[in-house]
Amino acid sequence: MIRINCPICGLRSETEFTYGEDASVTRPAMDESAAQPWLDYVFNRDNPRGWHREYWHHAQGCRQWLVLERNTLTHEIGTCRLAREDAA
Amino acid sequence: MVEVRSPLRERITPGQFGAPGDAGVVLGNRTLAGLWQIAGWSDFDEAADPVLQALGLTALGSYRQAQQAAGVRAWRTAPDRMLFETPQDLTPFNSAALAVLDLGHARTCITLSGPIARDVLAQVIAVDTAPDVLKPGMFLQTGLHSVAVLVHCTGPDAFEILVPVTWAESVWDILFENALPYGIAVREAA
Amino acid sequence: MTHYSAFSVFRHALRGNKTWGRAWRDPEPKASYDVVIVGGGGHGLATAYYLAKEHGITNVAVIEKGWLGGGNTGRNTTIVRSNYMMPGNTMFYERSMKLWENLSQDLNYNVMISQRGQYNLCHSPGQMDAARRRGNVMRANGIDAELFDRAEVRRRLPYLDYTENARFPIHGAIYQSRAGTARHDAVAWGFARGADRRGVDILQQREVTGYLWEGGRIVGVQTNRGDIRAGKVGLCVAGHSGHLARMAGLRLPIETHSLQAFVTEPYKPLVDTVISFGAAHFYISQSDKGGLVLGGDLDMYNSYAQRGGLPIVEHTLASAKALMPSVSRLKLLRHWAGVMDMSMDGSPFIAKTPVDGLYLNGGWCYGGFKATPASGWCFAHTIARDAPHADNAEFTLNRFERGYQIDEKGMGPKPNAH
Amino acid sequence: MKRLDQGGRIDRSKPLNVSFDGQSLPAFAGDTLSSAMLAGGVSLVGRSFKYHRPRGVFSAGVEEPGAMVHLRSGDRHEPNARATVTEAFDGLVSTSQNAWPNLQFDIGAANTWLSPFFSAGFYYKTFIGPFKHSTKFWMMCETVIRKAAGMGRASLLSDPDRYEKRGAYCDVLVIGGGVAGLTAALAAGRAGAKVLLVEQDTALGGALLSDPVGGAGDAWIASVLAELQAMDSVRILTRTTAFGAYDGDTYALVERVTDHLRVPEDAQPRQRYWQVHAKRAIMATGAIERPLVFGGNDLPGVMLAGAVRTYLNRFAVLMGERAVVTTNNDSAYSVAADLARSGALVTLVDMRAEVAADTRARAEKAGVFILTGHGVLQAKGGKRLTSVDVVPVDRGSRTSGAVRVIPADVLAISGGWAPAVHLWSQRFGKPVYDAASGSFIAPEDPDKPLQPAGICAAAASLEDVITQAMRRGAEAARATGATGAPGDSPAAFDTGAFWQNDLSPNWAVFDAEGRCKGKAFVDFQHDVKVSDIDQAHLEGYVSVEHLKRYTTLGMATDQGKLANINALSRMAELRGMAIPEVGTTTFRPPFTPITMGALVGHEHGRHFRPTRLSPLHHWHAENGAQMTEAGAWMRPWYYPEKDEDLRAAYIREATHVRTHVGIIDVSTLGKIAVQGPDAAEFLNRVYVNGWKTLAIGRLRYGVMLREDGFVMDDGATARLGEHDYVMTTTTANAAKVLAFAEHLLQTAWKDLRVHVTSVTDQWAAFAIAGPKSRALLQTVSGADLSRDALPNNHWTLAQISGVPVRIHRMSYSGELAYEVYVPSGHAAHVWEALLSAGDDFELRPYGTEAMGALRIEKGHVAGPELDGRTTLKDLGLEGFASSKKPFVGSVLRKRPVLEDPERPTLVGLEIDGDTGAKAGSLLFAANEEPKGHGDGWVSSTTYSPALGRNIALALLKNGKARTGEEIRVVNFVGGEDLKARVVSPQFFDPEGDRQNG
Repeated sequence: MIRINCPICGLRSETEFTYGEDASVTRPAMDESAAQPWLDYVFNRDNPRGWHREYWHHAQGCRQWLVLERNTLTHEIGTCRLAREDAA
Repeated sequence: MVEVRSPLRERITPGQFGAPGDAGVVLGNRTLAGLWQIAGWSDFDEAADPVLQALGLTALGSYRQAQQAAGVRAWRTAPDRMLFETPQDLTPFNSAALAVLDLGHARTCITLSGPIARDVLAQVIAVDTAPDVLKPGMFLQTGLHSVAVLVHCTGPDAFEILVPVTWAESVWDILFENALPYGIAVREAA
Repeated sequence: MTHYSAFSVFRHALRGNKTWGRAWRDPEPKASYDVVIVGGGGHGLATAYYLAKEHGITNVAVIEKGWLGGGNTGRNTTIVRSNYMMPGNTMFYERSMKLWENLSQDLNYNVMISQRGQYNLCHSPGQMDAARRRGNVMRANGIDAELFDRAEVRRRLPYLDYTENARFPIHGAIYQSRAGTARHDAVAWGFARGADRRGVDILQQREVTGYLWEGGRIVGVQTNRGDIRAGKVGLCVAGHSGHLARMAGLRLPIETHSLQAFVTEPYKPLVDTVISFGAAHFYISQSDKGGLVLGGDLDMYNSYAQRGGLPIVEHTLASAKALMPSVSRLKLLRHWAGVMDMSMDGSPFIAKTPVDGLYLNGGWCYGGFKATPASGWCFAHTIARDAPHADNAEFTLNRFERGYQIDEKGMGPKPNAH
Repeated sequence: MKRLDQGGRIDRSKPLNVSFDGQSLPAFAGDTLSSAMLAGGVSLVGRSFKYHRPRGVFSAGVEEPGAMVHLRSGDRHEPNARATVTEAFDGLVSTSQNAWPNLQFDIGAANTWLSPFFSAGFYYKTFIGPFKHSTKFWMMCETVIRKAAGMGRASLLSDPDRYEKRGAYCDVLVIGGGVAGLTAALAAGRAGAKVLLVEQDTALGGALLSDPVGGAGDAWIASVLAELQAMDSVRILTRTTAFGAYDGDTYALVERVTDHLRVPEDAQPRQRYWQVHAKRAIMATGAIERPLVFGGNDLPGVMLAGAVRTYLNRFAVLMGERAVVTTNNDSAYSVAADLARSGALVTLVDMRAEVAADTRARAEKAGVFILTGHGVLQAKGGKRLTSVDVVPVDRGSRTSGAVRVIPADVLAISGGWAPAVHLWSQRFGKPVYDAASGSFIAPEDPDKPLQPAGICAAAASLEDVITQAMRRGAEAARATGATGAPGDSPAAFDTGAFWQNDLSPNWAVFDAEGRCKGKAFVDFQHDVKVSDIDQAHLEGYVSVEHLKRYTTLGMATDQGKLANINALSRMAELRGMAIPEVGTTTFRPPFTPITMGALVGHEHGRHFRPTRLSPLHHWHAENGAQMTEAGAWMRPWYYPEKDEDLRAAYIREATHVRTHVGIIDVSTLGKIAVQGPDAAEFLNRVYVNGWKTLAIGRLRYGVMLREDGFVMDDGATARLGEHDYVMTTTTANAAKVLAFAEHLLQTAWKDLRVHVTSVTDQWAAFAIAGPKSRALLQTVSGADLSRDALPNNHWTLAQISGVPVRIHRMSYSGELAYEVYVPSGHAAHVWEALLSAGDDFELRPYGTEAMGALRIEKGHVAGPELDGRTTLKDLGLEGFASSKKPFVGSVLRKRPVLEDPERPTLVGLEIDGDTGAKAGSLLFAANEEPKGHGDGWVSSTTYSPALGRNIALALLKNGKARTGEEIRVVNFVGGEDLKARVVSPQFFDPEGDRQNG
């Protein structure tokens, strides 16, 4: 049971959340008209063994999207912050 | 005024159910006096202020502690969102800086109380319900049978659960089912 | 090497079973091979087998980090079927089914293909329509499929929940009678023995740590126990494709996720077929030993940890009880997980990569086991001829750029939704 | 075997009615089923998996491989119940399993004579059959094999019992209630931590419960327990197994609440599944005794030494008058001494050449005859043990002298103790080999939140156990922030029991050639013998995992609890390696088999998933609607009159809409409030069409794409105010669209001042359609809804029966139509008001099937067409896409294959004949042989009442250009082959005169 420390709601079980996607890929700007940046954003992944930045949605809580650091080998949890406050 | 019909009207039969003896749990249903969401952006503090003042509140509050004023309950549900139970019409506060939304028909309130209420709650939500953790006046947003609800601890053994009306029967059934071994008194809807 | 038969078992038994030879050798590696296959699971071993058998390429090594068959080959729920609807998939999986049907004979190793059929249950008129479309595509491509209504499903599978109490009533099912199960370990061992007999070197306990390059071309692999040169290098490392591709400078449309599997205590025959629930990701069958084998949904987050999370355990068992209420009093014996290459459209890759000398077989999502023979067969063809066979022609890496998404479920580019 | 008159932890004043295979057993409160069986002289309990060998009770705990039975009957029937952990209760009925025709005369036992042919891996080498491209031969053999395999027979009846699930949160979870667990809990509790102590047994005390009653241990337990029970912060659960350690410091427990009763009463659950979130945990799970391996070591009468002692001291069952105890360590001296004191004639066969003088002296004083440097070559007997062949052995466990036959009715065996490190291994990986204790333990790592204590950490004495557990308990409490003092350790005491001292590595007895004599079992239930391991090795299955899979060793219901370490010892010998080099397998949850229903809790039957109900649900049900599932929702499918079937009903309903007026509940549509100054910009980005010019009071149909350019969803959005919009989505995609919108706003588009909130629950919605809809609505609302006052794609506020509502003018059916949005608490009131006022207009409800017929007649796409693989062009919606702005998916939708002019596109089909086509049929050119993937497929079909014929929507390659073509519609799985003509998908009123009227 992954336990996520939601900055709004506190430590909660993963069952309240929905896993979103890789947060290390950046959505191109709306006016980006070349295909490659969109292909990279939508399809291609680093898929790291180890630390991974990823989006989780607190769908059964405060409905905030979070950026969570999590280790894909050990399931260790790192920092968790609101996506809207995430600098990267 | 046309009466607001509870989504649990067909579900609730007052009486005594489950294990015999004194009821460990009292279940009931209350129609909200009115429910409003306000939402803003980076200047939410400022934008929300007139609403808070009108309702007799002073601050946005924390994400854990509910606020009370005369006839008003307030919950800070997100950095830029609050929810109020109030009979007052907040539409006039709607502006470019503050989005006001009427959710008065969107939720119904299931009341859960009694000496075993905390145990029943521990069976249906994945959050610690111990008395030293979930104290009177505190609230939380969580999933109950996969339904997003707001649980407000209103007393040492008393809780109010705000449930989306279309899911209300399922949530009621699950609470009822989980309370059976303790004996349930079901109250007339208020 | 002994030819396996009832007679050979009898003969060895009379000698106290002390005279059996090795099923495959444990050779010293050569300095160089025509083809090096990375990954000693079913797909890698099958590729080596078919390289030797179909293309006469026997100077082949299979390099395995651990013990062969120890990845997803030995962790799956052993289901074999060919009920695919999308062009690009349909004939590939049917090739696999045809290879399965003769695999024990071909390998002289009983991989226990048991065609006890598979039901995909439907729980709404819409699901029945979707099942009909799938069934029709199968039939139009010469693959067996039948559509059953509720009454027929009830007659055949009386132990499912047909009461008013069922949350998602059963409307019917699509059935493939040739589908079934195989003994997963035996598939790896059978291919290993078959490949070894044809001269392939199987090198276990050897981990690939990098590639040997010459002028932008891959000419071999570095391993933790020395370099090995190769004319061509083929990756068959589903679950870890992204990792090995990144060593070659490639970023793949793949994420790695954990998929769990479950087995109960053994019981006398109860479920004589494979049943997929249509209202949740769940399927059930019963092994020859008697354990009910259950499969569920992915743990939704990226993971390389070969162990599963509790929420999916609960979901899977709840699905089991929803489908078949009597399992409630039966006991779960063991659950485990494998790591899957989840591709962006749910379909695999069997293709040359943009890197010269490097070939990729991966992206199998949940469906790798059933594909094992055809995957090896097509990958061998692709490596040997430097061009795909018609049956794997669409399993390219550039199909996303072209827009040719082979999306059986219509879920879009969400790897955990396929 | 007999029950003693004195001693034990049973209550002789409470006899229980317990039976096995019809035989009544002399059971008392405090017994297990196995102790009652032994007290009743039952030695043969079950048959093994492969050879159907007779098996008796082998252990006294969860590791039991043989004594498995059918427990209870009817809908509470439970197969594979381990007698050793089944508490006796009044009315317990058990029967034997896996034997035919009966336990005493089991035909399957013939397998044991054929065992040379059933050697390791024989399945893989045989049954291949002579037929190419056919699996029939194997499947024929398999049918027989399947019947012979399996253990117990499962019931097909639904489980009548309740199960509960609950969460618990604590600072320190202590798993195991023996000396180590009690001590650790005491230390943590005294320090002020919130402690949960769980024990799988019925009572606390662990190994002390196997000591003679009334000893120092009992006083120790009583005093520690009294202190624990006095602490508010300590909670104790017995009959509770911690079966899994999971991520997030979550531990899964099952409490057997009422399994010790005949039936649960007063709505009590049978079992309760606990999900415990513990900041720190202590694993005080003890150890499991290792068997020794020799011929016939599976005979009934051969038993783990610790179990013999448990039956004697806890259950007052003396296993035999003539006992042989064989061991490679000191611990079995306890049982030898206790048996001798109880009057048995005891021979202790010790494989070690030397034994500590004190140990020897104490045992001899109790009357034990000791043979050192000896081992058991073979146990003999038919269905139970009669004698033991004892031989001198050398250091390598090989026979080095003559056989001595000792008559015996019980043989107690001990090969040392294997710490139960399962939970640690589940979470953190493989345990490490500890040469000192000859066992696998958790490696020392103070950072881990789960720490072993006591025998589970290979503690070598009771003092060590207590000291170590105190320290672990105190450390764990401190790590969670508790600041209190753990106080002094409870004093150690002398139990009189021997510990696993001077363990020798001998684990089996071999003849001069290094082979076991007779059938020497390593895995008892699965009948894996030493010779099977040897054969697997010969054949190259040399890794631990290969061995396990090739021989099925460790895969029985005890999951290798007894077999693993002996198998590793053999492999190490064969490979010429040390045990740690051979490695071990990873332990997987659950620790012991877990009842599946327990983990399901209340999520079964109709509560498998929550159900979403429209505010009008009960009206529909009461008015005869046939309901259907639509995702989580229930929707009215059709409202049959008299004995109408679906077809008759929807044709009538759809006809009524076209001729009069109908009403349908569309409350399930997703409704999202889109608010804020940048709302229009937001809509402009998520929809393919433009939104900047939509005026207040108007609404517009929109389509949105996924990021990869395929169509995601469609629906109408109304502008309610300067900064306020309400978006509607399809029923199926509501949650997905909302989460996607939130994601975009909180990640990529943080600069947009927009809030999105679900208002699906706030608003009920009814579509009112038909030529009389305007007149009806004007009558009930009093509003002016004339064509000029409320043109298409406009909305207005009104009142119906005292309720303020919003009326959207839009049509899905192609008729003059409106959608009425009503606050959901007033939905039933307004609906009823409409229907009663509508008598003059003959307003009738219609269901989703009729709605489908109406939309197909109009060529509107819905779920079947929006299948996640279709583009705007495919669906004829390309015209909506703006070329003046970017939107979600606008770049990737231009990829070559998505733009291919040959792609299947939406067409209408007029189907020949009376039967209609089935959705999912394939399309082929009339002169084409129907094979391959076809030219397209039928997505939606209906009988069109308006056209008086069967029609369909379909996706057809190059569809538009083929208008007028006659094509084949083939439904292979239904045996239908029809002809159809390709037409425009707008079958009915293509000009839209009716809806615009």
